[in-house]
Amino acid sequence: MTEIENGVPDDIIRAVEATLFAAEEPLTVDQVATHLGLAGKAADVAPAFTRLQRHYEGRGIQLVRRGERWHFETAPDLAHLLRREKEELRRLSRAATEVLAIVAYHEPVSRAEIEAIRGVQTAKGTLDVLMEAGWVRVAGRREVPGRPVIYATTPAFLEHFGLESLRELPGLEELRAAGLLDPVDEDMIGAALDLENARSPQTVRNGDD
Amino acid sequence: MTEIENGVPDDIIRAVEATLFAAEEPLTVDQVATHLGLAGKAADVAPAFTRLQRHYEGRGIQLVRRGERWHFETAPDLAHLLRREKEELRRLSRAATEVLAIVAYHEPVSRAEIEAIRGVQTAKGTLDVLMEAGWVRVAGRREVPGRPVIYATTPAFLEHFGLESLRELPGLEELRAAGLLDPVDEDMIGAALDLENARSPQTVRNGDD
Amino acid sequence: MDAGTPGAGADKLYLEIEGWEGPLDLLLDLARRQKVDLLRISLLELVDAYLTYIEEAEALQLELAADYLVMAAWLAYLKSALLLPREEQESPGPEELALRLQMRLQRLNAMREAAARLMARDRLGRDVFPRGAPEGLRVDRKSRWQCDWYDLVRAYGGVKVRSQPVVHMVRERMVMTLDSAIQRVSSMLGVAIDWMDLRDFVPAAQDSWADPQLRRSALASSFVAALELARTGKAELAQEETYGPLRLRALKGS
Repeated sequence: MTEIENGVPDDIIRAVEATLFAAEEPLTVDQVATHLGLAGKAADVAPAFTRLQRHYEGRGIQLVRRGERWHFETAPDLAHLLRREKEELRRLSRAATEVLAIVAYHEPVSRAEIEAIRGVQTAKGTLDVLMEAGWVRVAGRREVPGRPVIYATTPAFLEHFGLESLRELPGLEELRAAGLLDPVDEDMIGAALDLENARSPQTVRNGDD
Repeated sequence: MTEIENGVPDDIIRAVEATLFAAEEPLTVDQVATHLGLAGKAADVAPAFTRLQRHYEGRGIQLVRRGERWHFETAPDLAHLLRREKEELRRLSRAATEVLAIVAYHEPVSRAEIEAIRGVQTAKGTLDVLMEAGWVRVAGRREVPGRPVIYATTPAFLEHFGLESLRELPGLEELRAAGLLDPVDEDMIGAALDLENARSPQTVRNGDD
Repeated sequence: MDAGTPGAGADKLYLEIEGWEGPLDLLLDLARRQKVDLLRISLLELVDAYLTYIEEAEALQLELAADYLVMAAWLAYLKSALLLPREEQESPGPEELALRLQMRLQRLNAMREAAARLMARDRLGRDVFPRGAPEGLRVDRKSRWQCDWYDLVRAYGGVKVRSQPVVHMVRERMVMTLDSAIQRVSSMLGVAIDWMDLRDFVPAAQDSWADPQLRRSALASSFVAALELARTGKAELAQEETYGPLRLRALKGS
């Protein structure tokens, strides 16, 4: 570590530093290696990332990992100095923030499952807004009758919310332990509509689990 | 200096570092001071710039001063990383090779003349490819009605094909001797014989020389 | 909610109903007003609060979405089931249903809180910032064109062969012309040291000269060429017998 902390960093470290610094978007180790003409030698390049990350610890800039991609950003504790009023972030509706959280904590998840958790129909526009923001994507279809589309988060989601991975989602473990992230296959509203037949076979089966 | 090189930089240094990093254009010391709520206290902020500059010496990134303004940039010796060229080897198409040969044997030559010799229309793109390859250049215009553009070969052409001058290109007789004018079908035999007839007088004359 | 609206209680209720994200959302809000852990709320109290809300809204003839009413009906059913023990208990029993409702509320609550925590994180572009003016990485794909000398001259040969006028291309006229015969015979005589048979001047029967007709024309042309060379004093001819081999050689001093 000393040659980084005190002296001149080696060539690969300098090259990785310059590449990530100049890049217009976060890059994976592979992408950086390829750019440096070291395609397939990601293992040689990877240590430079963690060394750089350590070097920038405590500085005004940080090297962070978001999913598989790395980028430099300003230190979060300086937010109050750097925040720009003119740059208004897209204001998300409450519905959109809830849907985003549900997608992130449950992914991949179908629209019906989102609606089951929220107990209300989700306007098509809500998912569209999240997809337009680049935080949610269609992740395929679930192989069940009707083959519903399922949704998941994107790398940009991790980048925007400063998460190394989905495992870092706040409270994830507690929620999981409390069974609050278990699959929702019970539609209470539907059951209520179906009041007379409410004690349907499925419901009974669920009750027996 | 030690608190920068080895430890955690102080708050002003961190703030200046982050501000210059996130800035969309180079900033003066005054602008940075104002941004940090230290308007009029440029003297307190200025040392942070030189300390940062020294910190980044030898790294992949540098803090540089241009006139009164400061900004981060990639170290000059790593500038080649920003614009990497990737070369793809591509074979010249048959059409392009023919056009190149015609230009070489007949230069300067207009597009209409090339087409007359080839007996086929020449796509504009063909000449573009040859110019992109650096082998053909526009050599002016012919002073005839319509002033057509005329083309000629470049020094790079001679270099690529290992020629001292265009005179080194083989004449028709040599092409024939090398079998390069070999007829491809019976009808062509006649053409070849006629060709020989056509050349005969000269040949006789040459013999007399 | 529009704070500027004159704030009678009824208006307030109306506006709030407009603001709910569905009946479960309303229920969750009412549950939170009990200010206890969601696991320990009084379900009967919650049901009453919900039904009161809906009744008030109906009294004001507010338009309520159907699912609010469905929820009200279901809650009323749940309440009666909880209060009036029956002999034949349905499965699942009301306690089980109540538990599930609580679970639903907890789930929604968990996601609502998670959303709030997510939104409060250090967000890129709000709290932390990427580089303001990155130089950008560019990979310029450049074609390096390949072509060699052989391809080039061959292409020219191809063009030349292709573009020769084809008007004379008649098979029957495949001949060796006199001019070329004279050239051929005289150049061959130039290097010969002895008499040569006229037939030896005809090109070997191979490749383009394989055609017997063409070879006959060559023999004829060579004969005329021999006569011509003899006439101009460049060669001499000899024939020992009629129809015998015709031989010729260069005339010395020519």
